[in-house]
Amino acid sequence: MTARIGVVTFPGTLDDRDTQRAVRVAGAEAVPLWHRDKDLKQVDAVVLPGGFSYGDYLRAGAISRFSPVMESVIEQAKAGMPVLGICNGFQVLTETHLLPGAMLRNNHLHFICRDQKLRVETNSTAWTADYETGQEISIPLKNIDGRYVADERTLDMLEAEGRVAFRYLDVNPNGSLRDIAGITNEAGNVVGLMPHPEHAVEPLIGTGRTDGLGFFTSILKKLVDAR
Amino acid sequence: MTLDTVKHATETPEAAQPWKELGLKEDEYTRIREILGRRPTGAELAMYSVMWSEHCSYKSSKVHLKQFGEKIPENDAMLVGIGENAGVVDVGQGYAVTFKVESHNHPSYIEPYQGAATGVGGIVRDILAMGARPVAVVDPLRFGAADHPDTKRVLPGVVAGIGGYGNCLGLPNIGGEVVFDSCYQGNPLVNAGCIGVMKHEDIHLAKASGTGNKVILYGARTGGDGIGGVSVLASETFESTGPAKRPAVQVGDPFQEKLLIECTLEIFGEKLVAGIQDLGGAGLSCATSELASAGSGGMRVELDTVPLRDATLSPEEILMSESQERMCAVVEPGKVDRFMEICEKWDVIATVIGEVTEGERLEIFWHGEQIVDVPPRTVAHEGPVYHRPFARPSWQDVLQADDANKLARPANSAELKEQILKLVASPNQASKAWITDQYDRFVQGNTILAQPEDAGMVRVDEESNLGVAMATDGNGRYAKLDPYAGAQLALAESYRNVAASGAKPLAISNCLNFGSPEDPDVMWQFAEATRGLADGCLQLGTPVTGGNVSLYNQTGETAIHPTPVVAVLGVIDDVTRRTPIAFKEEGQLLYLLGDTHEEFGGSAWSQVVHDHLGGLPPKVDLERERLLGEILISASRDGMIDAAHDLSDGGLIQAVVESCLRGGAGARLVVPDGLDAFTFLLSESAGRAVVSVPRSEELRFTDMCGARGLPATRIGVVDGGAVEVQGEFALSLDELRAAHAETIPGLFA
Amino acid sequence: MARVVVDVMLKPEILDPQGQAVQRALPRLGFQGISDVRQGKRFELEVDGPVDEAALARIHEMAETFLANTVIEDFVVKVEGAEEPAASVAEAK
Amino acid sequence: MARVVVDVMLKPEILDPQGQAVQRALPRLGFQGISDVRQGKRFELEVDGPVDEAALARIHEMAETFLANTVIEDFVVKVEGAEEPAASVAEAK
Ligand SMILES: Nc1ncnc2c1ncn2[C@@H]1O[C@H](COP(=O)(O)OP(=O)(O)O)[C@@H](O)[C@H]1O
Ligand SMILES: [Mg+2]
Repeated sequence: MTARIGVVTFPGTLDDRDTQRAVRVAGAEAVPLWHRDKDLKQVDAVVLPGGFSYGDYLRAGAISRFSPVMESVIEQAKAGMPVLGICNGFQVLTETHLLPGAMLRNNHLHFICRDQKLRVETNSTAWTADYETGQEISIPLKNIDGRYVADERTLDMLEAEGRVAFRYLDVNPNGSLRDIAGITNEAGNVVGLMPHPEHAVEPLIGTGRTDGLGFFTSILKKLVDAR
Repeated sequence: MTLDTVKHATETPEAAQPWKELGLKEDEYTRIREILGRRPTGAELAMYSVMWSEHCSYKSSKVHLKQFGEKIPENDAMLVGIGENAGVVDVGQGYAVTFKVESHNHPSYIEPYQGAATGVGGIVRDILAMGARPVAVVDPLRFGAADHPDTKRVLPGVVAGIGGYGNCLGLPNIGGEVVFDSCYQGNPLVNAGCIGVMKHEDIHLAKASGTGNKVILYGARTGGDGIGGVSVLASETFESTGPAKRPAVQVGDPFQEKLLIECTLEIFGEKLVAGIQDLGGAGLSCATSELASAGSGGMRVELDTVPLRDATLSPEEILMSESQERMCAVVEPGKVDRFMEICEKWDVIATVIGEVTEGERLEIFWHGEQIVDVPPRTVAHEGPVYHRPFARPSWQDVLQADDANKLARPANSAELKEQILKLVASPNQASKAWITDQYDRFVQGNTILAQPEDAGMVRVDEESNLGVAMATDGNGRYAKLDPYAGAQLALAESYRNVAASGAKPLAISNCLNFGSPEDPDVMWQFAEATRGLADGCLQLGTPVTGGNVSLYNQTGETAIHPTPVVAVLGVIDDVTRRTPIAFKEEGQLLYLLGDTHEEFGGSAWSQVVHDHLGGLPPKVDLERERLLGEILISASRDGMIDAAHDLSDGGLIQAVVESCLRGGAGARLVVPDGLDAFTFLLSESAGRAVVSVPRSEELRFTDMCGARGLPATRIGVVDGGAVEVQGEFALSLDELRAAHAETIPGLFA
Repeated sequence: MARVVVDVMLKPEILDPQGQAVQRALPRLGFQGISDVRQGKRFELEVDGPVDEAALARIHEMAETFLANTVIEDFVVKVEGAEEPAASVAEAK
Repeated sequence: MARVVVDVMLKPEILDPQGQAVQRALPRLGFQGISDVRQGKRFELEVDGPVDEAALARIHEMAETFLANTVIEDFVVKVEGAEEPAASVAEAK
């Protein structure tokens, strides 16, 4: 039996179908979850995909965070269930305070879509075990509110605890503090990042690289091993 | 306030009406009175005036557009032709593809962000209304001079608007154009295209049939936006202080449109609609009259049931409002509940506003009183038709006699090198990455090729790897020199771009951007361009499935260059065989396909180096284009080439530079016998492409070209870190990249 | 140094999707009784020198030509601390 | 019906690129003498019923949990027409 990975659809979510595909490509079962349902359908892990939930109105992720499905996700995440937030999903996770900090408008004020180089700074999270710590990968980045900010104390704490999970390499595309592209919670089960691993799981598609597949194989392995 | 009911109109035949302010001609107003046998009510007048406008009725262009239906090539692919929201073609395996390009030029000049954004929103709803899931967008754009201050206002806003809307909808932007020319200074062209995919059985049409079926309006509430001129009606018809003049600008809500897409697709999935129409220009007037006109019966609408954002709107204004993100569906009574449930699921407001009736009239009521009673065909499909006078402009001969081949050419290699560097860095030839990086090209996870490739390509089926490709092209400079040839060159270039990506061109859509039809010069350009395009499509076997006409693009007396933009759709059975433009593999051989003549009329070189426009555009040979296309497609399918790039503005050197920069490899070129370096590098002869051939495939490839009679000249090899033309000059990739990449951000960032 | 505030709001007849999204979310969050929400922009300008009539006239012009797009937006200029809008309120043109 | 305004601004220590972009553009447009620009959001709420203490307390809570993200933003709640901030936070008027 394979792992069941939930993929949440909020109104305005865009990358739900791609994320489901990425989950399938990795060999797991993708379970669609609807924002109005508290029921997580007994999934083993949840991905909050990218997009513009509620149009990014007010602030990215601000309205979605109050949806019924998030009540359950927050509860389960605190109990240890693996949760991955990609782009808009990461924004939702910071709005819920499952992850610290916040995302602001890119420093150049434009939406930016590019193939972005990252360094995986830790492989001791639920979603990065298949990478080497220090491994460099390239996956698509696409957002307008991608600049990670937190106060100095929080940033120092993240660094000290090894919770900066991904850092931008070559160029910092948006002015993120300390080049942070993604972070994890203390327990390593909740991870958020701005770039899009789900767009980099098949050769030919997008940038033609498969550097993002490791996110989905990592979680699959972890869940199957846990059985 | 007295309501101008049908009864009231009958009783007050002599009441003065503001038909002139609404843009109607006297004979048109007279005709409306004849059709109705009385004076129109205010609401009827509003409907006729907007539906008989140039924009909605195509009254000046119709007689010329007819050719697209008459000169139609044999082509099994066409499933739905001109006349519907968008044409539909068969791409195999049970899939159908619908696509179309539309203009949003004037609104984008007034309010660049919202004008462009709502342009994307409108074309996406057209595609959705055919029953398809929108899968990609493209955006052919034209602006005034790159260094003009107003371009700094317009371009960033337009780009942000297209990105802001398209990105939020989750539609990858896979292509388009950015052209600068001072002729577009007061008239930027913002065209937007969309591609949608469905199964054959899911095709939906805009018609209302089945007496008793319900008419449902769903999506955004109706507000006072985009009403513009119609508010004169309100103030003329009603005494005292009529509503404030309503804004002509519409504000888009892409989030609402995303919900509308998902909701509509779910409704299609359960086969709940009998007919469907998007609301675009002319709002409810257009949707109700077109649905009724195309259907078998009549329609009755209770206008006061329309959900409003602004309670002070008059019935005329409600009919005219161009509030975005709305659709109108015709639904059997037994399916209404389920329809409503799906709308509720997606937080989409839906309201039954009327039903299909037995008769043949479109009847609209306001608080129980009848304000419209018209035969819908006379509103929607039987508008005025003009045979506008046209004549070859007096200046055309002088323009053509001003031969670009006589312009001073570079005197030596150093000058040639300098001019090429200048060309590569010129706004029209420079990299548009600063613009296209503001568009999401990855969303939906099916993008095979996107900018800066020759054509955009998306996968349609994950199992079989079926895909579709699209390119858009148009060269106003060529069209100005010769509109007939210019339209064919636009077609040829777009066709070539699609073929270069490895896809087989199937059909086209177009967006015809011209000046005022009341100017016989402009009308001649239009007549020539449509004739050229229709003849060209017949010859290439690519039918016109639909399109859009935008007239009155001019500032004062001065019209823009005639700018027919052609979008070619192609199909590829296996996307893994697609051909990118990048030169990557050191040692691969470069072949130039096609013939090179001394052709500089309208060229990028003549513009950048001499600021000149004159002479004749490159010669068109559509048989050659077809042959070139076939070779490019076969070579891609059989793995004979690793890269291909079509040649267009900027000639061979521009293509080589782009391919080298894309792949990160240099090229060593040798000027072939019989050509001088200048002509070899910079001529813009049509029907050409450059390909990168693995050495192991050289013989097979040249044999194929030889056997089929396509000239293929070995011009060099992929090698090193520079573009070197033997005996002439070398330009390092770093130097080229800087020249190519820095211009646009330097102007607009 | 003084602070001048320019508030820019969409004209009342123009669709405000952001404000609407906020308003629709409120009941779900347990906040009742808010019948409409409009969302606009607030600019806080630090002005060197005195905020006299000339300065306000300049700021008004700046708001009209740059901070607001008067095709779709209205604006108000206020001197921080002042009780009344300092300069004019821009009306629909 | 009364109007309550909530102004939300980025905390002073947070980089505000929108404000900066505006400020940098001003001299090019011929506007001198503006030494800093910050750009924030303004919410206009139409409140059904009286705007009493209880209502303001609720709006304050709404601002704190929803309209502003207090990790990065400060906010001020004002009753339209009132001279003092009705319920103030962090920033002085
Ligand atoms: N506004 C735009 N939106 C999307 N893609 C664009 C836009 N402008 C240019 N492009 C893309 O940039 C690439 C180069 O454009 P262009 O030089 O016009 O191509 P070509 O000359 O081959 O037609 C193409 O992939 C084209 O689709
Ligand atoms: Mg090309």
